[in-house]
Formats: sequence, C-alpha cells, structure tokens
Amino acid sequence: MSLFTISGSPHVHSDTTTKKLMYSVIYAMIPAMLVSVYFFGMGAVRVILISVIASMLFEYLIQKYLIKGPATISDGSAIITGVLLAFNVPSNLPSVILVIGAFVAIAIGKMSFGGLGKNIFNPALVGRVFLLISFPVQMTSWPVPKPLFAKSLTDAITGPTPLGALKEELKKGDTVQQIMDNGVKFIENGKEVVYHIPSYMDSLLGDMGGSLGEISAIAILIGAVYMLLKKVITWEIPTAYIGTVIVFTGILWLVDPAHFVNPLFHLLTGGLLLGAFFMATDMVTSPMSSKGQLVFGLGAGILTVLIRVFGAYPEGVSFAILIMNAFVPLIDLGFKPKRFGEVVKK
Amino acid sequence: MAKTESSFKNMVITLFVVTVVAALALGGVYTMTKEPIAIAKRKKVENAIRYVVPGFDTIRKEFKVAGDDGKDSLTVFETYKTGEKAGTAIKTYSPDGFGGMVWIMVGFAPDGTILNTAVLDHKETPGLGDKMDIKKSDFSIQFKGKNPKNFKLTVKKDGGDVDAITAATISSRAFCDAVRRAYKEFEKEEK
Amino acid sequence: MNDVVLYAVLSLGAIGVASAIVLYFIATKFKVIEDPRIDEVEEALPSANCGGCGFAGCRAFAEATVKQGNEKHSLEGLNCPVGGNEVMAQVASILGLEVEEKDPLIAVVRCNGGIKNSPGKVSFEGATSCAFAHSLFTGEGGCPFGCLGLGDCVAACDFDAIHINPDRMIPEVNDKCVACGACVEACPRDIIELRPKGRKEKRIFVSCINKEKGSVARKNCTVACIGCSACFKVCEFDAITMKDNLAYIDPFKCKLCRKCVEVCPTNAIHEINFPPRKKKDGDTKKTGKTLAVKHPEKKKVVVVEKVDLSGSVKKEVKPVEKKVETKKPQSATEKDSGKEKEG
Amino acid sequence: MNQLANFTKGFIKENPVFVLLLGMCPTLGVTTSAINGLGMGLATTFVLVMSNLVVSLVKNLIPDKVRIPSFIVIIASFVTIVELVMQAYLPALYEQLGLFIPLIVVNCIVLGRAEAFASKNSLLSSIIDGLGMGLGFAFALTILGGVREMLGSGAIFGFKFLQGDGMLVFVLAPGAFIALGYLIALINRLKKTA
Amino acid sequence: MLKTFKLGGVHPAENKLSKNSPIERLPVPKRVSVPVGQHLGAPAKPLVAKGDMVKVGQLIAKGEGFISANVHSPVSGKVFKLDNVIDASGYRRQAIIIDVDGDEWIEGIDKSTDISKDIVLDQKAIINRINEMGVVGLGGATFPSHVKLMVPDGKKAEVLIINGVECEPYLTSDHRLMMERGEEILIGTKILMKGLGVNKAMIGIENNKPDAIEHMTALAKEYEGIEVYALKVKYPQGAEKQLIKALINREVPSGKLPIEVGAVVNNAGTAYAVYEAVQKNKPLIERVVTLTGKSVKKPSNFQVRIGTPVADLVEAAGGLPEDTGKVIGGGPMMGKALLSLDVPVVKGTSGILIMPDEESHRGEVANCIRCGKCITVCPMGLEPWLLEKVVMHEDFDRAEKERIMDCIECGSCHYTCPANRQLLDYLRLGKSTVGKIMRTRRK
Repeated sequence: MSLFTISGSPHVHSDTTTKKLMYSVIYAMIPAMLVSVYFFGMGAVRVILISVIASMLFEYLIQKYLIKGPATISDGSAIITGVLLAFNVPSNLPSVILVIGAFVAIAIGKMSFGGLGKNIFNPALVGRVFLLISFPVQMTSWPVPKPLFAKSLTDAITGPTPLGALKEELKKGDTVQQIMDNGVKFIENGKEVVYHIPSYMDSLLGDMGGSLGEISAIAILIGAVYMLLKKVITWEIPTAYIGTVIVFTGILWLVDPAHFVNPLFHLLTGGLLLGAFFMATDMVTSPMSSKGQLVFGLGAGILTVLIRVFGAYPEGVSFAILIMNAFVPLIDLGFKPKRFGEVVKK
Repeated sequence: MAKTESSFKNMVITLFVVTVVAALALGGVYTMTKEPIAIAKRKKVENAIRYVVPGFDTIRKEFKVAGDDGKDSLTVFETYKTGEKAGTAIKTYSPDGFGGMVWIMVGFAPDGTILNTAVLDHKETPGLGDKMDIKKSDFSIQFKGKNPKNFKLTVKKDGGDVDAITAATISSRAFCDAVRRAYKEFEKEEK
Repeated sequence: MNDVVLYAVLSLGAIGVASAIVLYFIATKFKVIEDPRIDEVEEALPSANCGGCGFAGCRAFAEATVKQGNEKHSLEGLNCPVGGNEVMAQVASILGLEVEEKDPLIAVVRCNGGIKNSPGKVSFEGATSCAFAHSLFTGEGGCPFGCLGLGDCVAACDFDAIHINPDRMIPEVNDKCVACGACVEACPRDIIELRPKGRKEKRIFVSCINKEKGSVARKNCTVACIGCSACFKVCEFDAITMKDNLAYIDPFKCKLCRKCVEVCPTNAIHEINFPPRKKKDGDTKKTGKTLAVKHPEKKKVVVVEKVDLSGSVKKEVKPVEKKVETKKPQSATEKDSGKEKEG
Repeated sequence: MNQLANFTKGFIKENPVFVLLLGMCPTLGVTTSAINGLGMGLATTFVLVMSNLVVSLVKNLIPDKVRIPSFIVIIASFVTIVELVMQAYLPALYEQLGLFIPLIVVNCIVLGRAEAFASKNSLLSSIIDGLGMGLGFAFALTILGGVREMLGSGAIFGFKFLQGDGMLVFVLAPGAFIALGYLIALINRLKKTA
Repeated sequence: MLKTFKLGGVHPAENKLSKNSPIERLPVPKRVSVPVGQHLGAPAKPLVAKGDMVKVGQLIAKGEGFISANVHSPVSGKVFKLDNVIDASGYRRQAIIIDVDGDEWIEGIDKSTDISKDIVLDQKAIINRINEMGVVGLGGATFPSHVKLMVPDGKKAEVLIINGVECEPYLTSDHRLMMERGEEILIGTKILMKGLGVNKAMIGIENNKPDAIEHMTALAKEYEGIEVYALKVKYPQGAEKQLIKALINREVPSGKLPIEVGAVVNNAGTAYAVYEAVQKNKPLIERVVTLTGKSVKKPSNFQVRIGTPVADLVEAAGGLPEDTGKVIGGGPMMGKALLSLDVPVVKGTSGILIMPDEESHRGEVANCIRCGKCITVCPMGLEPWLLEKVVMHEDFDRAEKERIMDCIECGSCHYTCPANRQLLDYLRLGKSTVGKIMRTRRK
C-alpha cells in the first residue's frame, strides 16, 4: 500500500481542465471553418493548416529551448491562436506572411510574457495587427467568395469588403442609399467592375468578401451557442460589446441615415461577431469579474464604432479589442465582484 | 583645487560668466553659419525648381499666393532661359494626406504641360504613401509630360486617369489634389 | 561685434544672473540641515537594504547610527551584519567613535532530519510553502519540530546563501551567508539560528530542536536529540544546558573540545570545519553512528568530509531510503520547479 | 580607473541605450535606418565629448547650487553649435535629423554623464568617458537602425537586398519599441551568460 | 423555485453512499484517548490523574474560560495515563487515555430511548445544562453551544436555524440522524428555541434528501414555530452565512457573527445532543460518524463513543481497502487528511472518508488562465486567483484589503480551477498570516 497522501482540502476536483476548455473553443470554431472552406476553397484550407502548424511549432520550440518549462503544446491554446489568426486574414495571403504572423502571435504576443495565461494581449490579434501594419497590401486584398460547387465567371478576383467599400464611397460624398443601390465601381486588371454590397442574407450565410472566419454570422453564432452552453465563455462580454455597437451605430443612423449605415449592417459585416464571441472573450486577456466584463465589452464596442465610422480603417474590431486588453488590469482593479455581506442592510 | 563655495557672489558670477561665454560662442557660430545656411536653404528650393523645370538660368518672378482653400499658400517661381520663359514652378500643397500636409513642387511648361514633379515634404506612411516620392517608386512619373487639359488629375477609382499607389489611395488623392491646386494657380497666372 | 552677438550676450547673461539670484534665495530659504555624516555612513554601508540590522534599510540605519553616535557616543546595539566588523569600524571612524569587535554570525540549520534520517510516513501534496505545511500537519517525516524542506528560507534569502540539498531535502547554508536573519524569520518552526561563526569558523551545535520525549522523537528521526543528557554530563565548561528533553550548546561558553560530539548516541551534535578525525572512522562505524553531516561553509575542508560522510549515511539508512526513493525526490523537484515558475 | 575599461564600458556593460535606457526619445525617433542612427549617434558623441571636456575643466569653479543650470547652458550651447553647423554644411543629414538635434540637450546621457562622471573625474577620463559613452550610443543606435531597416525595408545602409517591402511595422513607431525591447532582452541574455 | 444562496457555489458529485445504512452502535473499544481540546477555544483542564477510576459520563476535564467546553468520560474504566496523542494533523495534544473496564454509567443519566417531550427547565437552566454537558457544535466547527445561546447585549435573536443541509459529498450522519431521531431533533430544537428566547425555528434540508424532508415536515407539524424548508442542492449551503442567506435572505456583514442579523445556526446533530443533554441528562460522549468511501466494503453510519480510534470504525466497515490513498476526517470538501488511523474520534468528527489512491492526488499545477471560474463559484464574492497571487508575493496588506479574512475555506475555488491551482492552500496561508498581523496590530 502506498503512503497516505496529505493535502489541504478540498480533496475532490471538478473535471474541468484547461485542456477541455481550450478544445471546446476549437470545436466551437469548426462551423466557421467549414463555411470558410466552402466559400474560399483550398485557399482557406491552406491558410488554416499553415497557421495552426506554424503556431504549434513555434510554441513547441520556444517552450523547449527558450522558456525550458514543461511542455504546454498539448493544451490546445496554440491551436486556438493558429485558427483565430487564420480567421483574421484573407484566404489568398502568401504563406510566408502567414508564418511571420504565426511567429509574431506566438513569440511576441504570447511567449514573451511567459506563456499561456500571462500574456496581456490576445496573441492572434497581435499577429493580425502586426501583419495588417506590415503588409497592408496583402492583408487588404480580399478574394471574392466563390462557393465550392458554383461555377464562377472569373478566377481569383479580388474585391473590397462591404465595410471597406462603404467607407470609401461615403468619403466621396455619396449617401448610404446610393451606395446600396448602385454598388461600388473599381478597376480590376484594367476593367471596370461593379461591386454590389451584399444582402443581409448573404452576410448571414457568409457570401461576402472578408477574412476567413468573419464572413458567416450563422456559423459564428452556432459556435457561440456551443461555448455558452459549455460555459467556456460568459454572456457579459459579447452582450455588452454587440449591444454597445448596436446602440451607438443606431443613434448615428437615426440622426443621419444618409451618411451612417444601420446597425444591422455593422453587426453582420466585418469581424464584429467573430471578435465579440471568440476574441474579446479570450479568458486570459479579458477581465474576470462580470462587472469588469461588461465594462470591457462597452469599451470595445465604443472603440470599434469610433474606428469604423470616424477612423482611418474600415474595420476596428482588432484594434478595439487590443486596446481594451491593455486596460484589463485596470478594470480588474476597479471592478470587483460583489462581496458577500458588503451591503449592510439599513 | 578647492571647490568653489555656493555663496551669493560666486553663484551669480559663475552663472553670469557661463552664460556670457556661451552667448559669445553661439553668437559667433551663428554669424559664421548665417550665410551658408541661407545658401543651403535657397539651394534646396532651387534644386527642386531645377528638377521640375530643367534648363533655366534665371528666376524672374517669385511670389506667394493664398491657396484656394485658405489653408496655406503656394509659391510661384517664373523661370526664364536666355530671356525666354522656360516654365513655371509652383510649390503647392494638399492638406488631405494620410499624415497631414503634403508639399510638392510642380513644374509647368508655358503651355501647361507638367514638366516634372518633386515631393518636398510629407508625413505619409513609410512603405505606402511615401511611394509618391520618386526615390521610392515610379508613381510620380506618370504625371510627367501630361497636360491637365486632357489628363484627369484624379485617381482611376474616382474616375480619373491616375493609377493610384496600391493600398495608398488617400496619399495618391492628396498628390493629385496638390497638382490640381498648382494647375489652377498656373491657369490663373496665364490669364 | 555685431548685433546678434550683443543681444545674445545681454539676454543670456541677464537670464544667468537672474536665475542665479533666484536660486540663491531658494537655496537659502529651503535649506535642509542634515548631518552630512549620514551620507558618508550610508556610503560606507553595503546598501543591501536587507533589514538585517533591524532598520528599514541602509539609509535608516545610517540615520540611527549618526543619531545614537551624537547622543550616546557609542554604537552599542547597532550592527550591520552584512558588512561585519569591517564596515562597522569604518562607520565608527566616520563618527569618531570606537567600536568593539563582534563575533560575526552565520545562520545554522538545526535539523538534520530530511528524507534520509526522517523518511516520509505520508506524502504531501500542496502549496510549496513551509508556513502552509506547518499549519496543515507535522511534516512528512512526522517530527513536529523538524524541517519541512519546502524552502521558505531559500525564498527569503537575498544573498543566495541557503539552498535545499535535493538529496536530503533540508537546507544548507553556504559561505555567502551574512547573517541578516531573513531565513530565521521565514522558518515557521524556528529551526534556523544565528550563531557566531566561531574561531577559525569551527562550530559545534545541536542539530535538533525536538522537545518531545526521546522515544517519541527517535521514532520519527534517527538523528534526533533524545534528551539523554550525555553531552551535558561530559561538558567541562558548562556550555550545555538541558531543557524540555533538548540539549543546547551556548556558543560563547563552548571551547570546541568536541567531547559532546563523541558521546552523543544519535549524532545530533554537529561539528563543523574541524579536521577529520584520524582513527575514529572505524569507531563510528562499529557503534553504528551516522556521522553528523557537515554544512559546507568552507569548501576546502568539507570536500573530504562530505565524501566519507554521505557514504556512511547511505549505508545507515539504506532500507528506508529505497522505499522513499521512488516517490519523494521526484515530487520534490517538481514542486521546486513549480515554485520557481510562479515566483 | 583603467582608461581602456573606461572607454569600452559604454559599448555593452553600461551601454546607454540597452542597459541604462537613457535617451529614449532620439533612440526611438530617428532609428528608421542604420545611417540615421549613426548620424544621430555621432552628433550626440560630439556633444558628449565636448560637454564632458568643458564640465571637467570647470568643475571646481562652479558652485554646487548652480551646477545644473551651468551644465545645461554648456550642453545647450554645443547642441546649438552642432545644429547650426550641420544646417550650414550638411543640409542633407539635417533634413533627416533636424527635428531631433535640439533634443540632444535634454538627452539624459549628456547631462547624466556630466553630472555623474565629468564633474567628479579628471579631464582625460572625462573625455574618454564621453567618447566611449557616445560611441556606445552611436553603436546602439546603428544596430537598432540597422535591424529596423533590415526588417522594415529589406535594406541595410540603403542597399536593398530584398525585393519589395519589408515588414512596414518596423519602420513605424511600434516597430521601434518592439525592436528595442527584443534587443534589450538579447543584451541582457548575453550579459547573463557571459 | 427552491431557496438557495445567490453568490457562487458548486455542485460536486454527491456520492452519498451510506444514506440508506441505518445508524449502528459500535461496541465500546478497549482503550480510548480523549483529547481535552476537542472544541474551539481554550482546552479543558483535566480533573483526573493516572490510575483514577472513571465512569461513563463522569466529568474528566473542565472547560476553562468563556469559550471552552467540558469533557466527559465516554467509557468506564481506569485512567491509563495523561499523555499527548496525535491529532488529525500529527501534532501531539494533551489527552486522557482510559483503559475500558465494563460499561458503568454514573447516576442520573437516562439511558432509555423513551422520548421525553416536556421541557421543564427554564432558559437559564437550559444554558447551564448545555454548558455542563459539554455540548459543542457537531457540524465540524465545534463551537461551544452554550456560548451561542448567550445573546450579547444589544443584539436580539429572531430566528433559530437548524442546519440539516449536509452539503458535503459522501457524509450522511445528519441525514440518518434526521431519519431515525427526528422527534428528538425537534425537541432539541424546541429546547434551543427556549434557551434562545425565540419562537421561530427553520430547518433547512437540501433537496437531495427528499425522505428526510418528508419525514421532518410530517413530524414538525406537531411542533409550533418549527418549519422545514427544502433547499436547492448547492455547496457550501451548510456554511452558516450561506444558510442564513438562503433561508431568510439576510447577509451577515463581513467580520460579524450571525446574531448581527438576528439568526443563530445550529446543526441538526447538535440539536440531538442538546436533547440528550437537557432531557436525558446525558453528556456529549457519543456521536454519529459516517464511514464511507468508494472502495469501502460497507459504507456505514456508526454511533460511537468519543475517543474511539478511527481504526476501529474502519475495521467495523470491512477493513481498510487495498487501494487507500487518503483518509479524510470529515467530508471531501473541507475535511482534513489524516496521518494515521490511530487518531481518535472527537466531538467534531462528522465522518471518515477513505479515498482510493487514484482519486487522492492533485493534478499538475498549470498557469492560471484567468478564466474567472474561481470568482464565479466563490460564495463570499472574493477573487481567489488574486488572493493566491498576492499571498505568493507576500503582499499581505493587499490580501487584507481584498478581504482574505472573509474566506470561509469552503474549497469551491480549488475544486473548480481548471488549471489545478492550489488556491485554498495559499488562501489559508494568507489568512493565518494576515490574522497574525491583525492581532499584533491590535496589541
């Protein structure tokens, strides 16, 4: 018989582990992955595979040779970073750039801080923003989706994202209605092409230009419901985030519908849903208390709208979440959970 | 040598002496470099003019006019070669750059053809907007020899004839805007 | 001289004079009268800010010395353990005082249990903290006074002077020790004591603080002091006192005759930095003694000792050791690395 | 003090940028290319040597209470001289660095060395210290500029070795911070193992 | 909607293996060791010496000071010696060791099982009797019961809460007691109400014991002022503050006692002991102990004399299983791991849990991933992850500010942590250190 074990209470443990939590997130990303493969074909498969493999490889190497700690590669967090990074880039991104992105995400965004749990910023977003600033040309040429089984007229044609197109045209002085009706003209290989803003149905299903993971609202929502049921994420951040965006854009839209697009458009296009459910909710880089999470969502929402509507970039989700990540320690300090027995009655 | 004490007299004298010596030195250097600095500055402008209007010998007229949007002013240089008008160089600007003001020197032949352009100053994103500079890319070459009468000075995206710098439409637009502004001024002068 | 130079001289000179006058008046108005010797004393101190002197830091200590020097004209009771006599002499000379030589101190671990002499009866899982383990239970070896081996003292040390020996799971002090007392504070069981370094660094002390009855103590640990008083009886200098089944050697009275070491039936009394005994080796083996394990303060001397020691220790407790070996060392290193990572 | 050690300490052991973390403003601002870093470094070196020299000469003449104002005046004079001379005779370099030259005045290295070293040491030591520190600063700035230029524009000292653009972020401000951070980490690592 | 407390809480696997095993009376052992400090507060002072003959129920150690309790001999026989015996943590504590000889009881104890319903004593006499009989809280905290009944000046008790929650997994002693001695518990409750001077009592029972709820509700109809409430199953509902919150929706302020909100909580087992003390004149010399575990042959509930070695109980339940890795005194969430089976049963021993080896080890500690689950489950609204961190960095001022002293050591945070962080270990360490700092400050 072995020696009795002595330890402090409790002597039982729930069956949740870090690994299980991480894999739940990965399962939740599968619908969006399938949609991206459907619309972008082998390009999407290539991007996801390279990103995941590179992320895992870098994590393994750094863990083994630089940090020299116990191997953490199996906990699945590198896979999440890899998939999220892939979700945030266009499907025609050159492989070299993708590998650089994975390196930045893992090496700079995560391992520099000491590995899982210690990073301040969401690693995938660090990688994404790095790439966006470093390779703006490659990062902003979006292939037009081409469903797997549909016959397409031209090959590998690129086009703008709905948000990008809208912003360009609004700057020229057109009204939202004009743009929606007439579409956007641009030159592709010397030919003039008209780009039509996708219908709500298209953006719900994913038939629009954009990064891999953000195109289909439905696929993201399926994953989100799964994560909420599995208690991997809590409702606070997505609710506060999306709610703020809807309210803020709603006010703008009501004030001047000619120059501000309606909230539904903001909700369904761009990376808002992906960011709100998969990236803002990253446990490591979001506040812990539910009050803090509401504040986090609120801040991210306001920043997203500010950048989208008034900033230089058409899309602001990544920046908004990264900026709010930096505020997390402060939020944690300022918004404490409700203590038992704190409110003394009368 | 003993350290000087911090008495009132010592403090005042030391500081006074130090400042006076410094002032003398600075004054001297300033006087010495005044001329070369002025020459260097002028040379820079002349070099730019020479670049956009090749082969002139004298600058006859040089004056400033307010920009049409009132945000700053343009400078017009009328150049002559052996008594004949060689061309007009206009230092122009656009306030709509990605990073603020963009300053350009544009040279026009007497018939309005753009002889050449030179970027003087800008704060555009390195690697993107800064490609308007001839040192970074060939973007500005497309303006050479074009006459704005039959060359629409807007980017193709906006229905013009200019090929924009990839992923730097705003900078390209600013460049066009500056050239347009110069041409407007040129036309005004010609009338 | 042209105008520019003239204006420059006038304006800059005026600014210079004006600021000199302002500075002078501010300096006179806000003059802080502080004994310049405080700075000098602070300069002389090792600036380890370890708090070993009992003050918040070196600056506070410097202020205290100057103050006491002015008031009492002595430095009695003030000592910088890190700097030792040398620094204190320097401080005294700055203040124009005499200082009496103090015996330099060193931390001494008064437990020799560990996994070899007091093998685990249970296995512990939990926070790598002696303070926590102490409040939870008696320790794996079962001795309620013994070292828990989780390294609170190691974490407390700023001088890299105390480390857990992974083979024995008890801490050992090396010669970097400056006797700041941080480990003494950190140990929840008060095992570590500051003792004078001793003549030529030779020291004799009882390496056990177990106050239980001999039989009980012995059950948990083969090298416990069982309170037999043999050393007390043999000591000619009155240096040993018996209290609560425990012998204590007064370092100031001890004349380093080593008689107590020989009579101790459990080898609880340690001698350090003595030359190895010539023919006693055979004796000790015959009587089945585990030679006291030395603390390697002086590497030169210890190398010899350590070799034959560990040999005899191993022979002594081999059966027990085997049983423990499979589990303990591994988990111990794991805990250690875990702590490092988090810290 | 050993004059050789005095000279070399500025390169690694007490490198003003990587170890003392002084003068961050020009460090981050001008190092978009190796040549800019080198130019700024040499300008600083000149000011540093000259101010150290003068401060060391007059150290005993200046009362303690007006020490800082006097040093600042001395340093500021040299910086202005450098600025004027550069403007007059090296207009091209001045184009690139002009904005940052006046900032040398408040560069902590210069005042720091004057205060901490030159005001306490002999003339020769002070000059050597200024030279060592200045060249260390120039060295660090060149390295940083080189790294940023290589990664950001795929070139080194203006020679392109890569087709197309590099990672633009390194030409921009965030890249300066990232590159500097990792260089500091690298130097720390080297110092630790050495 | 069943009542429960709002903040936090977890629901570990219940594993109430012994819930259908009736209470068995364990034979008197050959030798008992009765520690003199079995309660919260100062240890009692022994009144007997080596060689003295004692009878069952005889006072052998007298409580000294305000918070203390008497100790009575659980057996008859000869005092073997007064010595130190190891307690659950292995430290030696003073105890009276008695060699058993026959089973002779002192005069005046009613050994019959007849139920005596009439409460003859008045309030003061009840408190005195409870004090004399050495009754302490049997839920685990072992707070002397008579002290609880003495309401401090200026405070007013409004309601008596009887804790029949038994939220700890595995344990069933209160459950069985309620099933088999329900009538007695209710009379004990009545006595406590009288002692406290209140006319309202609430019995809280978790919904995983429907039989007990039904049984007690039926019985309680005859007793005026006593009501039985079913509670939602949630750990740690048995903790005083959480139970008060669940039943009367009042929050005990931080650092204060339940009397602050007019409530006094007693365990169901304590009510039974009070009944015996007051109506039967029987000191607290026995208690019900659950002996359980997944590999235990016969998970049982035993009524045993205080001082019986745990080994005897284990023997009676079919011996120590081969794969034992850990023996716990109490439940799996808050119990203490025992160093040896020689430890005697004391007044606070509610159960002995034997865990198989594969379940007795902690998982590998990984980095905190800031998932916030510890905050969600903390019934006191604390941030265990943060407290762990500040304790590790020895920032005890911060720990105090973050209200580490509010921690009730329920273990929910550690239970739920996906990274297996040893949160409660560090919280305990922090609590004891902060407690020490606070005490020195007060001086």
